[in-house]
Amino acid sequence: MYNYLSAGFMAYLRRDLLLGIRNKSDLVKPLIFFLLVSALVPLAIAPEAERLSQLAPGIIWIFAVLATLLSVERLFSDDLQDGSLEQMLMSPNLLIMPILGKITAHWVVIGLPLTLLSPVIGVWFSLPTIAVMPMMLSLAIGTAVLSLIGAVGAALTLPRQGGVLLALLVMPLYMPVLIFGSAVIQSAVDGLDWTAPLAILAALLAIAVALCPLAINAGLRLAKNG
Amino acid sequence: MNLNVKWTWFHRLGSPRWFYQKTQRWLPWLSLLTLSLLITGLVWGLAFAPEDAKQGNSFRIIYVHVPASVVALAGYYMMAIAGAVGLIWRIKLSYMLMRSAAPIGAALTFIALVTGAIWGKPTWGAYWVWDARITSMLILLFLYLGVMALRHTYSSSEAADKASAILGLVGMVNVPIIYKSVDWWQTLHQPATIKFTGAPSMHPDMFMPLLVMIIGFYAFYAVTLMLFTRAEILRREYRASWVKQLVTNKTAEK
Amino acid sequence: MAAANILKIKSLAFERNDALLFEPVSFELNSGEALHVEGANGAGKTTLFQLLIKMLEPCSGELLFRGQPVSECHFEYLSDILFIGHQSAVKAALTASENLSWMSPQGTSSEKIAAALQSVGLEHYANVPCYRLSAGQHRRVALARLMTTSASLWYLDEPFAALDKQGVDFIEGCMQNHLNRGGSIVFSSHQDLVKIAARSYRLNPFREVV
Amino acid sequence: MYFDSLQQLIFMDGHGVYVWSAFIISLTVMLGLVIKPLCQKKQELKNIQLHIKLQQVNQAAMQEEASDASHS
Repeated sequence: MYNYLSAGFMAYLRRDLLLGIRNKSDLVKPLIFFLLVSALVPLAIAPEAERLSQLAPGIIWIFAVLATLLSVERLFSDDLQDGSLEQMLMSPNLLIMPILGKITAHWVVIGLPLTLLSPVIGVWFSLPTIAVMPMMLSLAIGTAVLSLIGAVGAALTLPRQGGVLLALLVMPLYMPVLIFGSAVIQSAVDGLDWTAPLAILAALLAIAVALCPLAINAGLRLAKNG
Repeated sequence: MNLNVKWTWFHRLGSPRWFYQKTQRWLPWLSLLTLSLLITGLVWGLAFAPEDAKQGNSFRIIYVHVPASVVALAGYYMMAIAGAVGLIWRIKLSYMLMRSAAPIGAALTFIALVTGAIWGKPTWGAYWVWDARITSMLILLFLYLGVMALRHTYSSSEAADKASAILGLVGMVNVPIIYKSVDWWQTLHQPATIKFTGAPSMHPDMFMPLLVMIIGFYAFYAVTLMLFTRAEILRREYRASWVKQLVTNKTAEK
Repeated sequence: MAAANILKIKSLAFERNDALLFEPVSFELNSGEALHVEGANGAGKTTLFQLLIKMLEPCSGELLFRGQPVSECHFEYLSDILFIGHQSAVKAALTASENLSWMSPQGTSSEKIAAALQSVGLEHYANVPCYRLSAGQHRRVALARLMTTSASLWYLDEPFAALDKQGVDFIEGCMQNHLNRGGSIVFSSHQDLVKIAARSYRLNPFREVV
Repeated sequence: MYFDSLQQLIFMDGHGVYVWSAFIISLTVMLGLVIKPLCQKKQELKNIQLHIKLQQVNQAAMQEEASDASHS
């Protein structure tokens, strides 16, 4: 049984990564969005380093949330349209593993690049260097939670393909991640202990990994009824 | 499907017809109780309770704000549990209850938000302050709106019911997390401004009318939930023979 | 060889928005048999297939697989069926052979995949990404699964749609081979089949009795 | 009563506007919560009546058709 589990996970992880690499434009879009809106902030507010560094923790996290929200919409809808979702649901094994595989792939394609790109924005917003490491850690863990929760919303809104409805469903659920994610950066900037909010983020990840696949599984099975 | 035999009592409870007929009998009494509780609470709270030492008379808003918030929050759990019961035992009635609970909860949350904002003006000097309780209420409103909006995603009502139930359950796990995180976030950013008076420190003269109002709001919730569910039953069960019978009897009376 | 009972369906019914979609379905299928599900557009053929592959839950009725209720042998049932529906499940970004090996049972050798692609006439397209292929060719990639699958019960929903004469011949050949091997098929089609002897089952839309 | 006069009850030391507007808005929304399902119920009953009537008309038409067929 163990073999079956890991097989489903790896197979879907590998395929979705391959698809992500082949569709380069889809991969790059959220990242460009992330950079672009970040570049708007100094223009709209003021290019003063002090003010920007005050805003940085919150702004980086808000844009990370928006970038994942943009991309999570298509997590299952492509599969629904070409029929591979049906084949996935027909798999005799536990569906949780393929689902987790797909979400992991989504994180590798979206969350990880965002994390790696975030120091650039840190520099733009004159974020103190001591806060860069905590910021990357918080984004790495936090975007994984965002992918998981976003996938629940994507599964439930499949028949009508997300859009504003997806944002309405998912944003309130994103709130804790947003709060603790920006708190990690803020604490690091203020020279406080930032491991506590990071630990809470990790706890949220643990809860999400355990519960979200169940909801996604149930949600995907409804898509055909739509 | 093989449940029908063993669980007859349970299924009778889950029968829309049973609910429709019982509530017909309960509603007058329950409405009377609700009305008297609300009127007692209102008059007591508005005219007889003493004013708060710090906040003066504006504190009387507590008599709608707190009951509305309490019932709105409890209503979310009610809705989610009704959805879960529907998912597990496939009882249509509990889906109808879930569906009816959403607009009521949203309206109560709206009341809590508006009264909170009005209360904020004399207390903090601004209509909106990012106070922990008000922020959580705002998020709760979005959660309710999400459940209401999701329904239109599905053309089949069975799928819509199940999807709303799943979303409700996900929300139910999240509500305490959201509350705790917003609470924590507030202590981080705004140490000790005036908080809306907490119950334990309240004088009994102030607390008793609040208690009456809270009970009154629960009763009000029950009444509106029954009203909404009865309309929903008619909407969905229009094919059932007992509904047709009911309608023909009514027209005959006229 | 006594024909073993593979599938037995007892008054399977499905409700959408509290209305039955078609008259309750009952049939039996033995090994080596094919069943042709007929019915006008909108009679519910596709829904019936969705019920058979457990994508939808019936509101009443029973599904027995090798004499056992499917709810009790979920794993065995799902690992022994193959379903090809209207959608080909082909990913445009992957090549034909990548798609086919993804859809085939695990550990299918690359020779077998190449052979399957050859038999559907796609041997020159094996390493071409599928967005370069036409709709009919997408369909062929999906149908090449018939060569690599190990499932004994096939569900084919409109397998002949969007195919030319040569493609139809190929599928009929595959189906005949499968039947000869003792497999069973449930399929739907608007065309009359010449080569395959199949019982037919008529699906009637449910009319509300007033 | 806590207040000395009705006027004081309404004025509430300058907080009256807030208190009374909060209560009036709440009560309006609550009233809406009672009226809406009642209207909805009325509408549903009308719809069902229409449905029954339509069915009767259909049934009559079908019977007529059947009797026509048997006569000819």
